[in-house]
Amino acid sequence: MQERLKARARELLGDGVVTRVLGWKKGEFSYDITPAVFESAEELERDFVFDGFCGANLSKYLIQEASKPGKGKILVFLKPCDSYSYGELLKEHRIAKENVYAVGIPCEGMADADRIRARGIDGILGIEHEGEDFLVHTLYGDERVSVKEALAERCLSCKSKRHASCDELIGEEGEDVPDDVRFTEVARLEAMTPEERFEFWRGELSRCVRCNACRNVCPACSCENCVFDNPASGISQKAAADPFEENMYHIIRAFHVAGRCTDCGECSRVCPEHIPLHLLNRKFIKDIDELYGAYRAGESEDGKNPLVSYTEGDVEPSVVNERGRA
Amino acid sequence: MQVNEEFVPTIVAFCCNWCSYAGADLSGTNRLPYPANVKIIRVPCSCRVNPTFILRAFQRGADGVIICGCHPGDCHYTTGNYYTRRRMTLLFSMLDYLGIERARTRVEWVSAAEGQKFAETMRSFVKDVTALGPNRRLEDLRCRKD
Amino acid sequence: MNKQDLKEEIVRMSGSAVEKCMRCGKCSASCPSYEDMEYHPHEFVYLVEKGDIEKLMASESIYKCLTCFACVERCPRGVEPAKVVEAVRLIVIREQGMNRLKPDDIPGLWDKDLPQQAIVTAMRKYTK
Amino acid sequence: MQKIGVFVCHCGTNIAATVDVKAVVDALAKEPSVVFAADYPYMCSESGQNLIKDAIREHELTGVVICSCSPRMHEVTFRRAAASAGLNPYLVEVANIREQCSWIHKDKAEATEKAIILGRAAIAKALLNAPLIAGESPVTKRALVIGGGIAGIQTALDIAEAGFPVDIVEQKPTIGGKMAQIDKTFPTLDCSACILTPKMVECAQNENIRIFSYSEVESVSGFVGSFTVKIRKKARYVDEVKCTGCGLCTEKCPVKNVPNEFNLGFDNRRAVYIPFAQAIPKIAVIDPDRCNMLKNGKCGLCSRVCEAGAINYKQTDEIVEEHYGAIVAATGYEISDVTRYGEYAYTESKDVITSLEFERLTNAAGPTGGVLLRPSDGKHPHTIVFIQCVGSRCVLEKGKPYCSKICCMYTAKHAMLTREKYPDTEVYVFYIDVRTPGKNFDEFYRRAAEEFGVHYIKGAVGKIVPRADGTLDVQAADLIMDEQLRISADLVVLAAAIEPSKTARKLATMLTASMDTNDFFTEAHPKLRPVESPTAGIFLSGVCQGPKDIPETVSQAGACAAKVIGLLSKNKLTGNPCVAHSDELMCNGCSSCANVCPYGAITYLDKEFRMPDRTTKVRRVASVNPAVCQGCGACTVACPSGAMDLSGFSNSQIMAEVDAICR
Amino acid sequence: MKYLPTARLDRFLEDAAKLRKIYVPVDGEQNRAAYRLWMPGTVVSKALNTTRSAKDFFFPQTENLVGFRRTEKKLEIVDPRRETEDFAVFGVRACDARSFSILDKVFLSDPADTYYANRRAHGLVLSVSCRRPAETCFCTAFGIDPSAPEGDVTFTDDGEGYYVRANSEKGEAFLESLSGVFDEADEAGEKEARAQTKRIADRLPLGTLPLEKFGGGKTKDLFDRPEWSSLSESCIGCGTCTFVCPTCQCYDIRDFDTGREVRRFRCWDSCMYSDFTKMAGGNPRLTQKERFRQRFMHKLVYFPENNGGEFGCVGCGRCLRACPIGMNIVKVLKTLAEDGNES
Repeated sequence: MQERLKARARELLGDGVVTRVLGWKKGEFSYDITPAVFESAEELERDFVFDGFCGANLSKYLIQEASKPGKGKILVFLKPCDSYSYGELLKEHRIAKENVYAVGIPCEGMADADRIRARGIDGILGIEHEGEDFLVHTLYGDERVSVKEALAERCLSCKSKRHASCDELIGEEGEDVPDDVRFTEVARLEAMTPEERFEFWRGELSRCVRCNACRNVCPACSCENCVFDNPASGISQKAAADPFEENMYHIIRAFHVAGRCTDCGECSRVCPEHIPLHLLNRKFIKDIDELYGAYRAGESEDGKNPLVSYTEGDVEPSVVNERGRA
Repeated sequence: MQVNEEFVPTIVAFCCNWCSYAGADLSGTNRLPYPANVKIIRVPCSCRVNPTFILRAFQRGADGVIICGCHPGDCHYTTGNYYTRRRMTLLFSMLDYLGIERARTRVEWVSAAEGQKFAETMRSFVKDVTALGPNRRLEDLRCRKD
Repeated sequence: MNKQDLKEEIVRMSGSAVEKCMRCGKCSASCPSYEDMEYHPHEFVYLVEKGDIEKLMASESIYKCLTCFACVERCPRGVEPAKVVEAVRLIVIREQGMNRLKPDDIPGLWDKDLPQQAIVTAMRKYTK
Repeated sequence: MQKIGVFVCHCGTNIAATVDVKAVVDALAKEPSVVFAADYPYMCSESGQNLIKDAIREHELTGVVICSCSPRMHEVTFRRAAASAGLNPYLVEVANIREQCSWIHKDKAEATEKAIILGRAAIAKALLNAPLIAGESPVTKRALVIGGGIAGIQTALDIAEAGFPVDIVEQKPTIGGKMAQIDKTFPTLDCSACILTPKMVECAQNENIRIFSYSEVESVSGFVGSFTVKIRKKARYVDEVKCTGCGLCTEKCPVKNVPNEFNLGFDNRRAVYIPFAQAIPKIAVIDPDRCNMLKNGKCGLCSRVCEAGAINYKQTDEIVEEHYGAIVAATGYEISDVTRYGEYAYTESKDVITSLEFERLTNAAGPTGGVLLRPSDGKHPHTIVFIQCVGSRCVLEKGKPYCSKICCMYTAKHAMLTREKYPDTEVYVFYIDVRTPGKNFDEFYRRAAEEFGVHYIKGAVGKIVPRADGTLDVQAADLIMDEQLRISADLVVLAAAIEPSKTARKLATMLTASMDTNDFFTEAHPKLRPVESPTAGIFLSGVCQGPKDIPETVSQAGACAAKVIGLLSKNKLTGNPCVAHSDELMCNGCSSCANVCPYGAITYLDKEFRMPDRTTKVRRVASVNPAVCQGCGACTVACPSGAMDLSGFSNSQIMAEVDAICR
Repeated sequence: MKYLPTARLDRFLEDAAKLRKIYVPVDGEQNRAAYRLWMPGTVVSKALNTTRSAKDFFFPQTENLVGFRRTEKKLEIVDPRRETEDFAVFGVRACDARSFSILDKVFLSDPADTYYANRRAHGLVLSVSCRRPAETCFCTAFGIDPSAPEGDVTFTDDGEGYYVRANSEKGEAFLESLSGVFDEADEAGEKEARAQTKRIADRLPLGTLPLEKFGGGKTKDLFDRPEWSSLSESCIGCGTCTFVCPTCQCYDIRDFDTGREVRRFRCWDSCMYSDFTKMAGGNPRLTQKERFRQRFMHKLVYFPENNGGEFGCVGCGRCLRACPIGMNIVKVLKTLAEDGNES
C-alpha cells in the first residue's frame, strides 16, 4: 500500500495537479511517525511511510496548509475516520476545498506502541509486520504480539471503513462497521452508580496536566482562539489548579465539539496520561443518536448538526433524571 | 441571623426576560413565597445561558442551578428555548455521566402568567437541592466558604 | 375496586383518553347497535370519565357492542369508544371468573328445548 | 476607576416593610467603586429621579444601580433619567428587590440579606456595562402586501390612504380572494360582492397601489426597513397594458370545457378567460395547460379576434425586483380536503357539497343564477342537512385541531337563507357546540332557529349513504333525545375546516417568520402584538394568522396597516443596542451562529487579516446586522470560540453576576 | 557500603515514613506510573520511569504565591506559605536526578526563588539505578550514568536488592537513622551491578548523539537553519513535551479571584504555546516555528551558554514517547547535525 500511495503522489506531483503532499514521515523507531509535507519525489522516496503506525489524523493540518496563498493544491491521504474530520471541517468552512486533493486510503486499524508496551515489552527497537503478528525487536530480545492486541482502542471500535469526503480512492471502498462495541464502555459507565462514575472520572481526570494536546490535535477544536486561552472569556485556564478546572476544561471541550466530533479518537491517542477522553465525546454521540436520531458528524458537507437544530417534539432535559431509573 | 446550622443551599436561577422573569415578578405581585436563597439572573432568553455559566455557578459555590424559559413554542425569539432544551439535555446528561448529582440542575418552562408555578418550582427545587446537601463534586476548593 | 381505581383500570386497559371527548356524539351516530343499547357509545365515554362505571357494568349494553370500530374510526378526538366498551366488558367478565354469565343466571335461562350438550356443558362449567 | 451610584427605593412600604433599606444602603456603599449610595421613598417619582440625576452630575458617576421594583417596570424610566443627566442609559442596572425579594419574603433579616446580594450582583454587572448607542438604519417607504383577498386589499388601501406606496402580490389572475366567491355576509346579510368590489376598484384606481396579479414572491432578503423582494410575474400570454378586458377572446375561444375554478367547477370556462365579471385587474389570462396554441401551436383564434393586439403567446415569466420597508403576509386560507372523511360520501355523491360550494350555488352570479338546485340532477332539494365541524376540532392526522371559527355563523346564514327563500324545505343543522361570540351573532343564530324554523340538532352525523333514489341516508345522533336519527336528505352541506394557504409555509421560510404547527403565522405576542410577526418588519393580516371572519379580518387589516404606517413614517429605525456582535479576530466562520439565528441576522464576509508573521490571509468571518438582531443570544452559546457576545448581557457580565450571587 | 534486599524494601519504606513523608512511584490507571505518598500496602512500581518527572516535588505545576483580601475598601496581602514538612522521593532515576541540578541553576541563582529553595531544603532525593533502560533513553549522550545516579542517596539495583550509598550530608544522616534495615556489603557488588547496567546502556540506539554542533556559542550557526521549518511544521503547539520534561522550568503568574480573595499563583507554562511570550506590545515569537526553535535552542544552546556548557536536557526520553506527532529533541539534533554549512 505504501508503494501505491507513493506512486500516486509522485504522479499527481508530476502532473502538476498538486504541489505538495501531506503524509507521514519515518521516525527513529517504527512507531514515532510524524505528519509531514513533501514537496518532491525525492523527499517522498526518502521519508514517506504508510504502515500500521500512521495513526495521526492529517485533516487538521489542512486548515493551515490549504490557506497558504499561492501555494497551489495539496494532496492529502485520508483514512476513513480522517475523512469524516475532513468533511466536518469542510462543512464548517475551515478548509479551502479548492486547494485540497483528498485521496481516501483504506485502513485496517492503526497500532499503538503503548499497547505493545502495556504487554511488558520495552526497549522496542523495531517492529515488523508478519502475517497476523508484529515481530518486535527489543533491546532484550525479540517478542511477538498479535496485530489485534496492538491496535488502538479507537480502531477496535471503528465506526466505518467507508470514506466521507474525498476526491479519489485508492483501494476498495469499505463499509460502515456496526456500532456494537463502540458504545460498550459508555454504557458500562452509565450503568454505574453516580458515586462510581464520579470516582472513575476523578481518577482519570485528576491525571490531566493541561498540556492541551487533546485540544490541539482535535480537528473539531479548530478555533482561531480557544476560550481557554482567551482571558476575556472568563474561563481561561493555564493549569488545572483545582479538580474543578479539570472538570470544567473537559466538560466544556466536549460540549464545544458535541455534534461536531467525528469520534476520530485523536484526543485519547495523544493524551500523555492516557485519559480516555474519547469516552466524553462518545457519550455525547450516544446521547445525540438516542435522543435526536442517528447522526454522524462529517458525513455530509452540508446540513445542520444536532446542536444547532431542533424539533418541536424534542425530549425535555428531565429525561436525564428518568433514564436508568426504571 | 439564623442560629441553627441547617444547610441552606445557594441557588442560581437563570430566567428569560420575557416569560420566566415576568413569571417570577408575578409570583412577587401575588405574594407567593419561595425561599430567599434563590437568586435570579435575568437573561434575554434561556438560550443565552452558556453551559460555562452553569459550571461557573457551581465553581463559585452554588449548590443548584435552574434555568427557566418560555414554554417550547412560546419563545419570544421563536426558537431560542428549543436550543436551550437540546443543549441542557446534553449538558445535564454529561454532568450525570461524570457522577454529578442529577437534582442539582433543572430546566423548567414558566410563562409570564405562571407566578404560582414559578414559586412552586423554586420551592421544590430548593427542597431537592437541600436534600442533596452541599455541592462537593463540582465545586472549586479555592472558592469554598470557610 | 373503588370508583377511581376502576376508572384508572379502564383507562389503562383501553388506552383511551376519555377526557378528550368533546361530546359530539359521532360515535353514537355511527353505531350500528345503537337501538339495542341502553347506554350508547358516547355515554360509555361520558360515564367512564365521570367514574360512574357500575351502571355500565350492570348494563346489557356491554354485550351489544359489535366492536365494528366505526366509532373508533370516526371519533374526531381519537377517544376510541369501542375500546372503552371492551374494557368495561372485560372488567365484568374477569369479575365473573372469565365468564359471560353468572352461575345464578343459569336457572333463569333454563329451557327444556336447549340442546342436551349445552346443558351438560353449562352444568360442568358452572358447578366447578 | 469606575464610580457607581447606588439608589435604593423604599417603594413606600412595599420594599421598606420587609427590607431594611438603610442596611442595604450601608452594605452597598462599602462595595469598592461605589462612591454614592442613597435611599428614597419613591425612586421613580420626579424627586426620586432628580436625586439620581443630581448624583450623576455631582459625583460624575460612571454607572448607576437602582434597587427597586422589577426592571420590567421602571428600567426605561431610570434609563431616561440617566440619559437626561448625560449618562449613557445603558450604564443603568436595576436590582429587583421588590417583586423578587420584599414581596415574597417575610423575614426581614433574610430579605435584607438577599436585597444586598441582588444589589451586589447588579453592581458587578454595572461595572462591566458599556455605553451602548442604538444603531440606525434607513426605511424604504414602500410596503408589500402578499395576498389580494379582503385582508390584503384593506391593508393596502389603508397604507395607501396614509400616503405610502403599496404593492399587492396576488397569485391568482384577480384580487378579491375568497370574499369574492361568497354570496352574502353574516350577520347583516348584505351582498358580499357589493361591498367587496368597490374596494377592489379602489385598489386599482389608487395611485399608491400597484397590483401584481398572477404573481408570486420568489425570494426575500434584507431586514426591517430595507427588504429586497423578487416577484415572479407569471406569463399571462396577454399584454396587461394593451388588454381592455372586452372579453372577445373569451367568447371566441374554442376550448370550452375547462372547469371554472371561481365557481368551484360547477360550470366551465374557456382556455382564455377572465375569472369573473368584476375581476381586478380585468385582464384576460391564457391557461397554458389548456390553450391549443400554447400546447401544440394550432389555433391562434384569440390573437386574431383581439382588436387591441394584446395576445402574446411568446410571453414568459418575468422577475421583478423591488425594495420595501415592510412586508404584510395576507395569504388567507383554503378549504380543507373533505374527501378524507369517507363517512360523508363527498366523493360518492354530487349532492354532498362544501359550504363554499353552497355559496356559489346560491349566488346570483353563480352557475345556477342563484337558484338552489341539486348538483346531481338540477332538482329543487327539499330536505337539506348541514353538518358542522367537518375536519375542525379533529385531533386525528387528517383533521385540524382548531375551531375554524366562522362555520357556525355561515351555517346559520345558509340555513336561514334557505328557509327564507324556500319555505318548503326542511333544514337540519347538526352541531357540537354553536359558537356565536360576536356582535349580533347569537341573535342571528337564534333567529335562524326561532324565526326560520331551522332544526338545530345537538349531535354529529355518523354516516351518509347515497341511495339509489338519489336521496342521501343521513345517520346521526341526537344527543339531547338520546336517539339515533335517520334523515333522508336531498342535499348535505359540509362546514369544512379552513386551513392556511398551502403557499404560506414556503413564504414564511422566505420571510424568516415563524409558524405554528398548523401553518398559521405566529404573532409576536398573542395579546399585545397580534398583527406583527416576531420577525421585525413582517406583519400579519387576516386568516393567515388564525381563523377569523370578515369584520375581524378587516379590523386586523386596519390594525396591521396602522403598524406598517407607523414603521414607514419613520425616516430611520433605531435598534435595540443590546445585540450580538462578533469578534472577527476570534471568529472561525463555522456558521454555527447563523444556523441558530432565528432572524437571519448573521452573514459571512471573506475578510483579509494581517497575520502575526506579517503575511495576509483571507478568512471567513461572521457579521451581525444590528438592525435585524433581536438580542436573544442563541448565537453566543452556539459559538465555540466565544467570538460572539451580546451587548448588555455579555459573558463577563453574567459571570460577574453569578460570582456576586455565589460569593 | 550498605545493602537492602528487595524483600526488605517495604520495611525500609515503613521506617523511613516514620521520619518523613516518603513518595514512591506507583502503577496507576492506564499503565501510568506516578509518584504517590507511601503508605503501608503501597506497591512500588517496577516501571522504568514515571509519566511525569520528579520535578513536580520542587517545582509543582501550580503554586500559590500571594493572596489579596479585600475588606470593604481596603486591601490586605496574604502570604499563603506554610512551614514545609520534610519529605523524600524514592525511585528517582539518573535522568531526573540530574534534572535537579539544572533546575537549581535556574531557581537558586541569585535572586533565589524562595518557594523552590524551601522545597529543595526539605526534600531528599533517593535515586535508583536503571536496570532495563528503554530505546528512548539517551541520558548517556549527556554524560549521565544510569547505573550511578546522583541524589542524596543512591540505590544501585542488582536485581535482588540495592547497594545504598549516601552522597550528601543529608543523605548520610538519613541513612544513619535507618541503619537497622540495611545489611553491610562491599563495593564489588555495586560495581558489578553497575557494569550490568552499563552493558545495556552501551547498546542503546540513541546512546550517543552528535552534540558537537551544539552548546554555548552556537546560536549563529543554528538559529537561521532552514530545517527549522520542516521540523516544526507538524508541531501542534501543545505543551506535552514541556510538561513531561524534567528540566522545563517556564511558568506563568496568574490571578484567581475566589470571590473573597484574589490568589496570585504560578503555573507551568510552555514555550510551545502561542501566547507564551505575548506582551503588551505584541508577541516576538510569531509562528510555531519560532516557538519550536526556542525550546530546542534553549536546551541545546542557550542553557549551556549560560551554565558552563551543561545541556538543558537529561535524555529521559519522556518527550519521545509523549509527543502526539512523534517529533522530538533527538530528531532535531540529528537533523541539524547533518551538513549544516550551507547557511
